[in-house]
Amino acid sequence: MSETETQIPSYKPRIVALVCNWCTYTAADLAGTSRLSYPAEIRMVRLMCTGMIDQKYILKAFLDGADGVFIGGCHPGDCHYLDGNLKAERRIGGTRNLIEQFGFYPERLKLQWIGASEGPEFQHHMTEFVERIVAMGPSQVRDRMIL
Amino acid sequence: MTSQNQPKTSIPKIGVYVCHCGMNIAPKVNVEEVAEHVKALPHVVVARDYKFMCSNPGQDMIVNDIKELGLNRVVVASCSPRMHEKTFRNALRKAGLNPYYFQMANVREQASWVTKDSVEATEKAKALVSAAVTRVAFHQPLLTREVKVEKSILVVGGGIAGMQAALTSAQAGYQVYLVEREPSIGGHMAKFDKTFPTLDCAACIMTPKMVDVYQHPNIHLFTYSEIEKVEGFIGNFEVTVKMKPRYVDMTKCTGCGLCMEKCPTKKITSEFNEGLSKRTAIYTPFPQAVPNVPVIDAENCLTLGKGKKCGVCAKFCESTAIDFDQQPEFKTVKTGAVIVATGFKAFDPGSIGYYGYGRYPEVYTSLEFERLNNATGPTAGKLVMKDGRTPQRVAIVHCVGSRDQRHKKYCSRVCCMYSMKFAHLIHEKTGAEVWEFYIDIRSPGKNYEEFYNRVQEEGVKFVRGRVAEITDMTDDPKDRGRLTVVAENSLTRRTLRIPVDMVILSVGMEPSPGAEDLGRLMGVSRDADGWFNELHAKLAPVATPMTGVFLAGCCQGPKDIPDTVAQSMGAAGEAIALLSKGSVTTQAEISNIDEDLCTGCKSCIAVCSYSAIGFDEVRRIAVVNEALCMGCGSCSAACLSSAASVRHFSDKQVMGELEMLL
Amino acid sequence: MKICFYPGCSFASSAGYKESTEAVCAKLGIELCEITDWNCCGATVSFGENTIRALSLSSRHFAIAQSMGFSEIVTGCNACYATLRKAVDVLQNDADLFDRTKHVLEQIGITLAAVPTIRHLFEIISCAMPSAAIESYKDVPIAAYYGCQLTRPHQDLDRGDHPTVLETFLEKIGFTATSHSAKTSCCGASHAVIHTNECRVLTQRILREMEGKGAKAVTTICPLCQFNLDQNQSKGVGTNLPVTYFTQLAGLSLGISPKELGMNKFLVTAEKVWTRP
Amino acid sequence: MNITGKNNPYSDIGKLSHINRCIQCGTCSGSCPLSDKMDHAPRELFALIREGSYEEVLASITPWFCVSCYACMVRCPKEIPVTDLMYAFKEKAREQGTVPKNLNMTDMYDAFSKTVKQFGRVTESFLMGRYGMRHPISAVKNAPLAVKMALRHRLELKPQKIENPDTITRLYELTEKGGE
Ligand SMILES: Cc1cc2nc3c(=O)[nH]c(=O)nc-3n(C[C@H](O)[C@H](O)[C@H](O)COP(=O)(O)OP(=O)(O)OC[C@H]3O[C@@H](n4cnc5c(N)ncnc54)[C@H](O)[C@@H]3O)c2cc1C
Ligand SMILES: Cc1cc2nc3c(=O)[nH]c(=O)nc-3n(C[C@H](O)[C@H](O)[C@H](O)COP(=O)(O)OP(=O)(O)OC[C@H]3O[C@@H](n4cnc5c(N)ncnc54)[C@H](O)[C@@H]3O)c2cc1C
Ligand code: SF4
Ligand code: SF4
Ligand code: SF4
Ligand code: SF4
Ligand code: SF4
Ligand code: SF4
Ligand code: SF4
Ligand code: SF4
Repeated sequence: MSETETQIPSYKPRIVALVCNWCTYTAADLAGTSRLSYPAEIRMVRLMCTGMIDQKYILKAFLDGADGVFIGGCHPGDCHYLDGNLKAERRIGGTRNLIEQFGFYPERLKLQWIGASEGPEFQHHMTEFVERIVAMGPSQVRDRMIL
Repeated sequence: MTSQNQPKTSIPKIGVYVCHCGMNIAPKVNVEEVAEHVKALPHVVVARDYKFMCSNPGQDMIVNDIKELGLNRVVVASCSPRMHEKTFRNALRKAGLNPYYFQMANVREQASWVTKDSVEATEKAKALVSAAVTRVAFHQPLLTREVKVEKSILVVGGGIAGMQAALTSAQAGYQVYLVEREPSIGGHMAKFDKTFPTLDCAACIMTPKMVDVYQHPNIHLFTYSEIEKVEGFIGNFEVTVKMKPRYVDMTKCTGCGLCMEKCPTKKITSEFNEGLSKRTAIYTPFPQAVPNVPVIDAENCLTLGKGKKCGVCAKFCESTAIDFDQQPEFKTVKTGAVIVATGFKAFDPGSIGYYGYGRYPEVYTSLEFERLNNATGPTAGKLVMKDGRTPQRVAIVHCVGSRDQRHKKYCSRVCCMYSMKFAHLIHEKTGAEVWEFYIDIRSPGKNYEEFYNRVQEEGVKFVRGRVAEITDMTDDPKDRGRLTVVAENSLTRRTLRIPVDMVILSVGMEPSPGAEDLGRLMGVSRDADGWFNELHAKLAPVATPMTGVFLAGCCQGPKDIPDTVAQSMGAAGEAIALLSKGSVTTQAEISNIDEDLCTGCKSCIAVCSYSAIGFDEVRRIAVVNEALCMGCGSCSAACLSSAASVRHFSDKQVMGELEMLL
Repeated sequence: MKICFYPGCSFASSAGYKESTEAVCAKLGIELCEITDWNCCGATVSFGENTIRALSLSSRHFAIAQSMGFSEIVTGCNACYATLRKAVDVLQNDADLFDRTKHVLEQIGITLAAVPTIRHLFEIISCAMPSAAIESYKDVPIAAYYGCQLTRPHQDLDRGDHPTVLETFLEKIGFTATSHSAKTSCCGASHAVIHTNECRVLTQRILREMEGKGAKAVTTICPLCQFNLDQNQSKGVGTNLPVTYFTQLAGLSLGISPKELGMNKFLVTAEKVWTRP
Repeated sequence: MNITGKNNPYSDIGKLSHINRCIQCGTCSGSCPLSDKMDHAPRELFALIREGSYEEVLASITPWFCVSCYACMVRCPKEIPVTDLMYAFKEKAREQGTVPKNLNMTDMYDAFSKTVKQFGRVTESFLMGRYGMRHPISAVKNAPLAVKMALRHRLELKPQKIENPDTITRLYELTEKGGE
């Protein structure tokens, strides 16, 4: 562990967040308007619903070098499209197994419900996720993989 | 298949505009550097930075560049697309370009405002803008469609909010359906005697309005009814209303009231009088009820609920209006827009043990007090204690259940004002000494502070301190039987133990029960406290994220009558504005199934929550019903053949963006 | 049933709490296993002095109880109950303080592995009491006094204001419970000896409320409450209410003699509780 | 000075940051049985903290009058752990030596603490004796009560102690400086 720490003192992880327009993206806007800062490593893609997240998006992100993928949607019952979030939850369970088969730690993929009014929660989860990924160190699978 | 499927013809020529947003983006994000950075990306023809992109000169800059440089794609790096996407799409439209050739990078909410370090913010902005540039190259022109709309409006909830929305809409010539779940319309305001700050009589305003609603030719009233099902979409909702059995035939009843007089079941707690009086099993909630047709409370009726032979009401009813065999009826109405006006429920203070509500008879809630004070209430408006005596000293306790993290953390906004209304009325009617215990007096409204001053001058004793306890423990034996209110006067720093005869708890507001289910039916989300979410706190306070559904009154958050009425008229205005053209534009971001790729596996059909995908048995492929599709993308994620995809969210577009972010 | 019992410093010298607890437990088949060589929990003093010390004083019992094979500690004193629960709360929620406490205990040769559940003797006895009482005292209205720290701050045994568990218990064992409003009003016990005059106002308010609402006697669940309410009446509060322990009333109801229950030790004599007219 | 600020030397007072939420409503003071005996109402201590007047708070007699009844804590509408803060103020005052002088209560606390340190347990009579040495008047006033107690066999004259009181003495010494 200490080895990794000394090896890469200023390790900046690469993280993408795939979030739904109605809840988590709105929460991110709220975090913005409330000036709640969080690590700059979070790069967000706005989708209409977590239910539209295809497994291949996640896999593509990891293969392109992401150290972490965060997925944010509405709390169960609050989905703008009724239950897209629940469909996403089921699908992402499967995606975890899939990325594990590729050699990525499933902990690098996180699904979290963040409601539209939860600006501080957004900040909290972003910070925590970045901390988690930093602690895990850079994803080395891609480098080892022969593509 | 449709014109939306045109292959892209031209080579992308992209213009990028980085906004300073005054001081909001620029000092944190180095906007020149960002613009410089993206110039190097493929297809970028021009990249500029400017102080306010959303201003007219900013938009003109885009229009000119499109015309002069022949741009066919535009990226604006500024605020959230939730704020200004429409603005810039319109600019493209103005320049003759399809508005979907546009992408926004949110470098304000996601970079400048939330990143501490300026270098990091700039780097993040570069990534976000680059991603937008990559994405926009894959954009396709999309067309929207015009759909005919139903020129009618459904209002849910018949309090002052719903009544006003119904009247305004009806006056504009629209057919209105007003659904109220209680036997009568009127809501909370019908329970009041006087209203602040003018102290005008509530009944004098309410009663004529209720009659207007009832008699208006354009308003169809469903009382004792609830929403059962909502289908369809903006402009074309189909709503099923469940009419609960009244056991009284509305068409026959003359409202003579004989049945109520004769009904032997007389000891049922009156909901309208907040439990302070009794009613019969067949009843109207209050004498001025609209419609003035009683209902039978089946649970308590001897015939219906207890299986006994009574039928007294039927025997006395000369119009033979009583019908014990009535069943629930369902009626489906077509409506273009919906206004939700389901109001609030008063907080139940029973859960605050130290206020002794329910334990000490002389501790009242504010709504109980409204009835006590009302000329049509249980005491005919005489302010007396349960034993008939006139109180000598009364305490009013502010913020009960509000501003309290254990209960409701928000301020309920009306209780300061109605508390002072009570203080004035008690003082005027009984001459009793009134003590008001408050944390802060919140009186921000026209003539509200003046009302506070007036009540102060009447000699009401204001104590700045939240009440710590209400007890019947006394220090002085001669106060036995009275209540003692314990509070710190935070201005003198003394703990007061004031013996009083009556205590009124100024309870706050909470969302009306059933709001959760209704929200689900309507597709309207609620905030952490349970109030319905408006589309935008400042710019769209009556619209909801569900197009075609609007909010009025307290269902959106605590407010007083003037604000409720203003919002109701606003909601009616929005609904009218939406429907007046006769048609609405549908969204372009809907699912599209590529016939050549579809294998007919039906996975998409199984996941679509809107039943928007049908199956073409001849060609054995899935087909999207564009009128029903909401664009959620569940089908595209489920489709293993990459046949289904939502327009504007194609794999190429999303993955292109992803690639540039990493 | 075996329970791990923490008596606390005031238990033995209290007015019959020890005698009645032992007698009632014997009758109910409850075996009191006293924590071996227990020490003072530090009461309200230690937490205001030094958090680690307070935690260590309490945790010594946690470790000993565990080595005796118990995961639950029972105490009959509200102050001990509150102090031990506070320690449990802190240790469960603060890993750093847990480690530091553990470290201190290691140096006195004790291993702290886990924290127990803390329960009040009242919970145990009220569950174990048979509902059909042997003797009935329906004509003796009793005011139940909970004191502050049974229901506060946790409010999990019953609500913080106007709880009812003790009344239910009284009715179950054959007494009549007086309804009154001083159940959880603070009597100032821990300051009573030093700030006699200040605290007398509090005790006076409580006792007068009880007597005013028709109580003939009081029952308590804590030696400090008992002592404070009892002794203040000898100082001119103006009431005459014997202050019993709930275990003594349970004992009477089970047919144990007042003497055996230590009911001769009160400052306000209690004959009227058991004397039949 | 920001309550949670890095350069606030008092920021280690337990749960201090909760005070930011206080709306000065007075529920705590109104609930407090001994508020009138305190030099500041509990509420005022929080206002003083926000002013930055830590010295005044840590020299106040208020925390020493707190009897831990928890009435304030369960009622505070902002869920501020008032009682816990009282403990934290006392601990900090002790640590930095600003415990109010000439206060009966602090003497009692000392007597209590010394007794536990020496014997591992407290015995009321012994504790009162220890306290009485510094407060002879109080001792005299309480003498009649002591006699009554003795007559009812409730006065333990021999101090109770644990088998090996040295352990507790050692525990006291080990924790002298917060367990380091
Ligand atoms: C004690 C008290 C005193 C007040 N005094 C004043 C005052 O003096 N001046 C002032 O300006 N304001 C006053 N107010 C505030 C005032 O009551 C509100 O502003 C006003 O009543 C809000 O009207 P509304 O129509 O939004 O809600 P409501 O009056 O609550 O009406 C909502 C209606 O919707 C119905 N409904 C609810 N759910 C459904 C459903 N699912 N389906 C069908 N129908 C449903 C309800 O039955 C009800 O009829 C006072 C409030 C209180 C608590
Ligand atoms: C310091 C300050 C900070 C505020 N901050 C906030 C905030 O953070 N959030 C918030 O919600 N609210 C805030 N407000 C309140 C907010 O400013 C008002 O609610 C809002 O601006 C009102 O808009 P308006 O259009 O009614 O009035 P105005 O903004 O005053 O617009 C009136 C317009 O009419 C024009 N005009 C006036 N007379 C005539 C005439 N005779 N003929 C033609 N034109 C005329 C004026 O030139 C002006 O352009 C703040 C107010 C102040 C003073
Ligand atoms: S139901 Fe018959 S008796 Fe009753 S009010 Fe109507 S008409 Fe009169
Ligand atoms: S049948 Fe029912 S409603 Fe009619 S009079 Fe009898 S009890 Fe009343
Ligand atoms: S309006 Fe006044 S009484 Fe009501 S919650 Fe707000 S501050 Fe409290
Ligand atoms: S005038 Fe403005 S600042 Fe003053 S109380 Fe009213 S809202 Fe607050
Ligand atoms: S999931 Fe894809 S392949 Fe299967 S029917 Fe739907 S569109 Fe066709
Ligand atoms: S995008 Fe959503 S609503 Fe549209 S067809 Fe696909 S699953 Fe159904
Ligand atoms: S009760 Fe809570 S919010 Fe009110 S003054 Fe006390 S600490 Fe502050
Ligand atoms: S816990 Fe302390 S500060 Fe709080 S009310 Fe009780 S005595 Fe007062």
